[in-house]
Amino acid sequence: MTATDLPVTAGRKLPFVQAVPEAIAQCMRDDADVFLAGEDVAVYGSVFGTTRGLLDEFGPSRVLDTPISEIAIIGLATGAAAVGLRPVVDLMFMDFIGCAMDQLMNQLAKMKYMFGGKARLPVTVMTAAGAGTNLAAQHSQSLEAMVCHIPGLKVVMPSNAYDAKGLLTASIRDDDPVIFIVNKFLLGATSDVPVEPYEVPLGLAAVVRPGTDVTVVAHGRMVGEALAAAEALASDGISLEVVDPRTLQPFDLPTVLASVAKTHRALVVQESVRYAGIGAEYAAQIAEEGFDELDAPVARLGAPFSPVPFSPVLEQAYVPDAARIAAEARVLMGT
Amino acid sequence: MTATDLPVTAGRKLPFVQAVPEAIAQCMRDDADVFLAGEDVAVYGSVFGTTRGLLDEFGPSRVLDTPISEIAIIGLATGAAAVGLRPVVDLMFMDFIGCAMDQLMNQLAKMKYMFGGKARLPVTVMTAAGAGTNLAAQHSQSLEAMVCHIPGLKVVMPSNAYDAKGLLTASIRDDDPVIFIVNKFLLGATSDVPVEPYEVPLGLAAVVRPGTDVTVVAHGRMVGEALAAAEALASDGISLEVVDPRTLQPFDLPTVLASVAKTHRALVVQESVRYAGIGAEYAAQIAEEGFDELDAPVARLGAPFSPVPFSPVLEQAYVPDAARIAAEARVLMGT
Amino acid sequence: MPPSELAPTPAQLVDMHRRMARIRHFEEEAGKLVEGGKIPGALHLYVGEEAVAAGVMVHLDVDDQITSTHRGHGHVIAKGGDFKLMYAELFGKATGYCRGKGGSMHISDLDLGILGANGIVAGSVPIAVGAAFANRYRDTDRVTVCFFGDGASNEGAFHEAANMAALYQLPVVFVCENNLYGEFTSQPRHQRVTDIADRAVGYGMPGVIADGMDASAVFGAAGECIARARAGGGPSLLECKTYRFYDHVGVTGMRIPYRDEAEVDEWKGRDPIAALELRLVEEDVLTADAVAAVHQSVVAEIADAIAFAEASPDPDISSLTEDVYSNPIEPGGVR
Amino acid sequence: MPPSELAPTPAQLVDMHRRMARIRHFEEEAGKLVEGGKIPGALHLYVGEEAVAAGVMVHLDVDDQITSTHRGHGHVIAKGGDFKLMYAELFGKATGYCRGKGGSMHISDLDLGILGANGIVAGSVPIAVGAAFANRYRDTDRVTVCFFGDGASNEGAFHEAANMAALYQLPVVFVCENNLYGEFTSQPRHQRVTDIADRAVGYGMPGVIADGMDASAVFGAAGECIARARAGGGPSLLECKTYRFYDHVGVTGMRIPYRDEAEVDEWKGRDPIAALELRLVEEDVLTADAVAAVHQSVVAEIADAIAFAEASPDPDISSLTEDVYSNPIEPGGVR
Ligand SMILES: Cc1ncc(C[n+]2csc(CCOP(=O)(O)OP(=O)(O)O)c2C)c(N)n1
Ligand SMILES: Cc1ncc(C[n+]2csc(CCOP(=O)(O)OP(=O)(O)O)c2C)c(N)n1
Ligand SMILES: [Mg+2]
Ligand SMILES: [Mg+2]
Repeated sequence: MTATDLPVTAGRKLPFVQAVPEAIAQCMRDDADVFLAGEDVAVYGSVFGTTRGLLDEFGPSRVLDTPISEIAIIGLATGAAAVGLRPVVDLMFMDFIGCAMDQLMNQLAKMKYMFGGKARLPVTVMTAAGAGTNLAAQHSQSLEAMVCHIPGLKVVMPSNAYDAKGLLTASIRDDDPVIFIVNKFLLGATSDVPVEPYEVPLGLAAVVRPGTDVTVVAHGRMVGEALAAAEALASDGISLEVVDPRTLQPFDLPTVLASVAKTHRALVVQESVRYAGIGAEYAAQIAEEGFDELDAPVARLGAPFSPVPFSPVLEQAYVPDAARIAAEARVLMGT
Repeated sequence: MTATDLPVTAGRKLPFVQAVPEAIAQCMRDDADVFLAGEDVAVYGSVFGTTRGLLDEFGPSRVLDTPISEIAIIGLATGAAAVGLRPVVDLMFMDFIGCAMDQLMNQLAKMKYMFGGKARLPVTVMTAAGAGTNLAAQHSQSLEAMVCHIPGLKVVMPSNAYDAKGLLTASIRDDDPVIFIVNKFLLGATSDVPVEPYEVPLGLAAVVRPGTDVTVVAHGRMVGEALAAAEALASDGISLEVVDPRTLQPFDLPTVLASVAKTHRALVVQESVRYAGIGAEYAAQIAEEGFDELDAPVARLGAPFSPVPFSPVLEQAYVPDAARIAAEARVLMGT
Repeated sequence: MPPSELAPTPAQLVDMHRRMARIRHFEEEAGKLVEGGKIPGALHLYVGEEAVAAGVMVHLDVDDQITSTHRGHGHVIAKGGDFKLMYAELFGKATGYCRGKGGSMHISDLDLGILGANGIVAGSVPIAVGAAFANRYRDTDRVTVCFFGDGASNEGAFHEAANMAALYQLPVVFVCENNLYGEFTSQPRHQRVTDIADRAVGYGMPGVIADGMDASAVFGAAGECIARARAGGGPSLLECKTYRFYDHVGVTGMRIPYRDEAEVDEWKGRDPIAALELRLVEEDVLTADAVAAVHQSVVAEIADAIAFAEASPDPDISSLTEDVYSNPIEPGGVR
Repeated sequence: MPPSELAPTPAQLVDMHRRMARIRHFEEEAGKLVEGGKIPGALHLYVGEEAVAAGVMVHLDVDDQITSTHRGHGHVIAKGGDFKLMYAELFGKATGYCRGKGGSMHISDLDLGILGANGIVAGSVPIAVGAAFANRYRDTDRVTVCFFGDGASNEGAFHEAANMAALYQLPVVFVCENNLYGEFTSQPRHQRVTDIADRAVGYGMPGVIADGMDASAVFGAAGECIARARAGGGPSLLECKTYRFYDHVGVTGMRIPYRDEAEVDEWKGRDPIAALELRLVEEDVLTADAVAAVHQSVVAEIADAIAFAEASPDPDISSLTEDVYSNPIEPGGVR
């Protein structure tokens, strides 16, 4: 299956922030086993607005506000899934994942394996990553590398409203635990989103802009920055191909390699801290499997090795952007 | 400073498990601000034996058994350090790090930065990683990649008793939070360990076996496996150079690059899950900075993408070993 | 709460006795096998605490769930676990409950409503709350019982789960097996309270204490808590005062003294099985011969089970990476 | 515990009043600045809760420590925080308390014994225990006060820290600011208990309730708890019933209704500053003019501070990666 087989859009524009609750609502209508729980997801509709309206439609037995208890939230999902439900739970800011990390990595992710395969754990954990909103070190992190390192989890991160709805639908319907990461900077971004339910298959990257000179592998907010860089470089005759893995684990290496076979250069971009970021895995895989295709070392862009600063000027320097992507691409091209 | 400047050994053999408490004891004698806390580190001397004898020498006000409360243990260290002490705390199995992850990543690691630099947080967190002891999925993980991704922490992992004492001494004396990872499989391994206090500098890799054909970058238990592979291949005329980063973050790239400049081939070996493991970062850095030196793609070895199984036969197949390292090296050599 | 007036019928006494004898012999044999080096890894034996598992489980149906701990064999047996599959799992064999992937600390059978032993202290407490939530969500009258230790009551996971269960008034019973030690740390050295049941008031649920060496006392107290939960009356915290006769791990452990011989002897003098048998015979429920016959049949069954386990094959290496996912994804999104 | 008999002297009443007025005006102006888009990020205003900070802090010395929350300005001000450095930090300027790296949620001054505001709910509770440990370790009579909310009392971090503090009998006072909401979830919707002080019994420490709208009541209760801690009598849990006049974030928030206007009005009718001023004048402690003069001087000081902050420079980009480590390591182990 390739990106071009995806359902065509129905011409309706919808912002990311509304694509998320639409996916949840459609899954809840379809399947009485789906419920939603998290801090302020019910009455308030989430601090991000990503669950607004769901309490009204589904009522308090299926849409639950929880105490501020991240351990218990993931435990709730794990236990409920182990006896047959299909929980969707929200961890609000991804920075809070540390509070629940044991339940995520040692319980939810490992239960099936430890029990010799008997458990089925269709849990979706939603959480919001990303900097750029002046919320400082504990409310701005992109921690996808941590969860990608945990066998038993799957990890997705949409870069636009269309993928958000389709990936979330696929995540909820999937029989394994999926970490669904929203980049909070993208919440207002609008795209064509079909009204009917659809899935963006897990594990399938998208070539979001074809090009010939450099393959830029970017996810989340960095996809938009990569597209902007591509636009900027186009006038200089440098053509970027932008590939969005969409599912961060497992990684769709074949799609990326096909691109590299064309461009012979790769730049991996991530918003998170570069050191030991998921981009290192992508770069390593590309180099391992695409070595003979590469005319230059795989380049990586990411945040410097520091917490996320509060000051807007520092934060802007912290997050990779189109200009830095373009500059790296130029270096790769030797221009 | 290079590896050869390190203090010479005094000819005394000491097992790893005794090198650890010797380092702690010497630091505690030197500095009244050093204390030790953790689950069963006092009366029992740790389930691994790595704190045995310390209660007797230093008494219960400096060597404390804690409740089973990993969050509180890291909080204890962070708060005590912030007001001037130099805590050493033990998290027992590294698998339990998920319980304390918020305190580690959002508090201890970020406090200095968030406060604009004022805090000094000389905390050492000891923990035991590694498979091979038939303890299954929740007592066998090597999770160094997770902590290496967190700015504000430093991460070390000795591969032998000499480095254990020297790195732990350096960690305790260092003014930043250091995660000191013991591989439990190595606890019985003996090496020459000087009686007097000494430091193995943080951030300095060691070339543990010189060679000419392939640079093997390995840490923890994998160093011994790499040395065994080197021994096995030597008779076939394949010469491995084994480099042990010792400090996993920051990574001593210059030492590794110097080796690759000689061998033109690199194999990165880790015991942990390969996907998004720290080896991906090392491989990516080597490829970025050493691209022109490389005759082959940087290869990586690690555990497959599954939890650690209990069954001894499965566990043995899970953990990379000398045979697999030798086989990979042969592939790199094209033989 | 006043002591329960609920008393077991003669048939229930016999039932409990049989469960307790099954646990005792299973554990004694397992202890021999691990000391003899025939079972790999670590075993946490339940000997001495049998009255708790039996007194609780006699109230449960196969559709009710339990969650358990690292000291889980007794719970699994009392809930109906199969000796053959249990021993095979302890041996790490392909025929074991977890296909050899779990071992002692993860021995489990979802079909019997056993949501795991658990290697993470208190790790299963939030999971129990999730299962209870699912039972209520589906409008069943199933009850979930969560076993955990005195040491576990100091974990944040316990706190969050207890609060959530009380808030949602879920059908769960928290059974704290207070055996006076968390590993090697006595209760007064890990918490300041004497009665863990006192914590219940902080969550707004009943707190009950039972003599965990007396199957009838556990029967009564557990029966009331379980009936209340089944009737929609919400969760309870039941503390059973008990004692483990052997070391924290294995039979004799490392022989580092951390508890008084006199204390051990005193508690051994309160052997719950001997006490129950005295009563069974005194009250003419069973003859001494009938009691002996119970033991004989269990011993015979165990010999068979061990033979089965020993004769069973090791798992095939190909199973190493199976059971990680229900819906594995091939690279490129293809299933 | 019976209500405290400790009463403030007239001078202490005046002192508390001044602290409360300083908080109120600081917050009102900060609220305007954030609503006007002049302060980036999120502010959690303390207006309405001033009596708690003032009633506690009047007992503390600069050498005593506090830990605080996301709603931390009031604590910092009452502990002696400098308006200029505070506003500068809220603006993200180089002259701010955290060099612009922290912002509202991390505003802090270790020199004043302020171990951070904290963006992680309950994240600072274990840190307070660590500070208290250090104070006792060094044989000082310093006390640490830990502020946290009703919502935070459901976090595992609170539980572990409270248990550890009680076990070690540390000089710490846990002050729960129960403002009846955790974000948008009312207390009865996040926990089943009415009095959070009831949780104290589960840790073996005194639990005390005070009217958080009455500075004298807080003074009395806090004074006793702090004196007990200072005298070696161990920790206490002090619950102050209070209310925030504005939204969870900012002044008016998103205007999604989650609390009754009537409820808000009722609590505003109990304004702690108005109540204290009534008493000050009635008891002839201050004239109405003297009260007005307090406000005038604070207002003037604030205008200056805001001018200072606005005129201050943004941080230099070069500071982005400073302050991560006390002992930064260059690659290759060189410092
Ligand atoms: C999170 C975590 N911390 C520490 C341990 C190590 N550990 C295993 S059992 C145990 C003691 C548990 O005590 P308790 O809950 O009283 O149960 P008991 O062993 O007495 O049955 C500890 C500390 C663990 N397995 N998980
Ligand atoms: C671990 C964590 N979970 C969730 C949040 C999001 N959050 C910020 S403030 C808040 C409410 C805190 O309530 P409470 O402790 O009562 O303090 P209050 O805001 O009422 O002062 C929440 C849920 C967070 N910052 N940290
Ligand atoms: Mg115990
Ligand atoms: Mg509150």
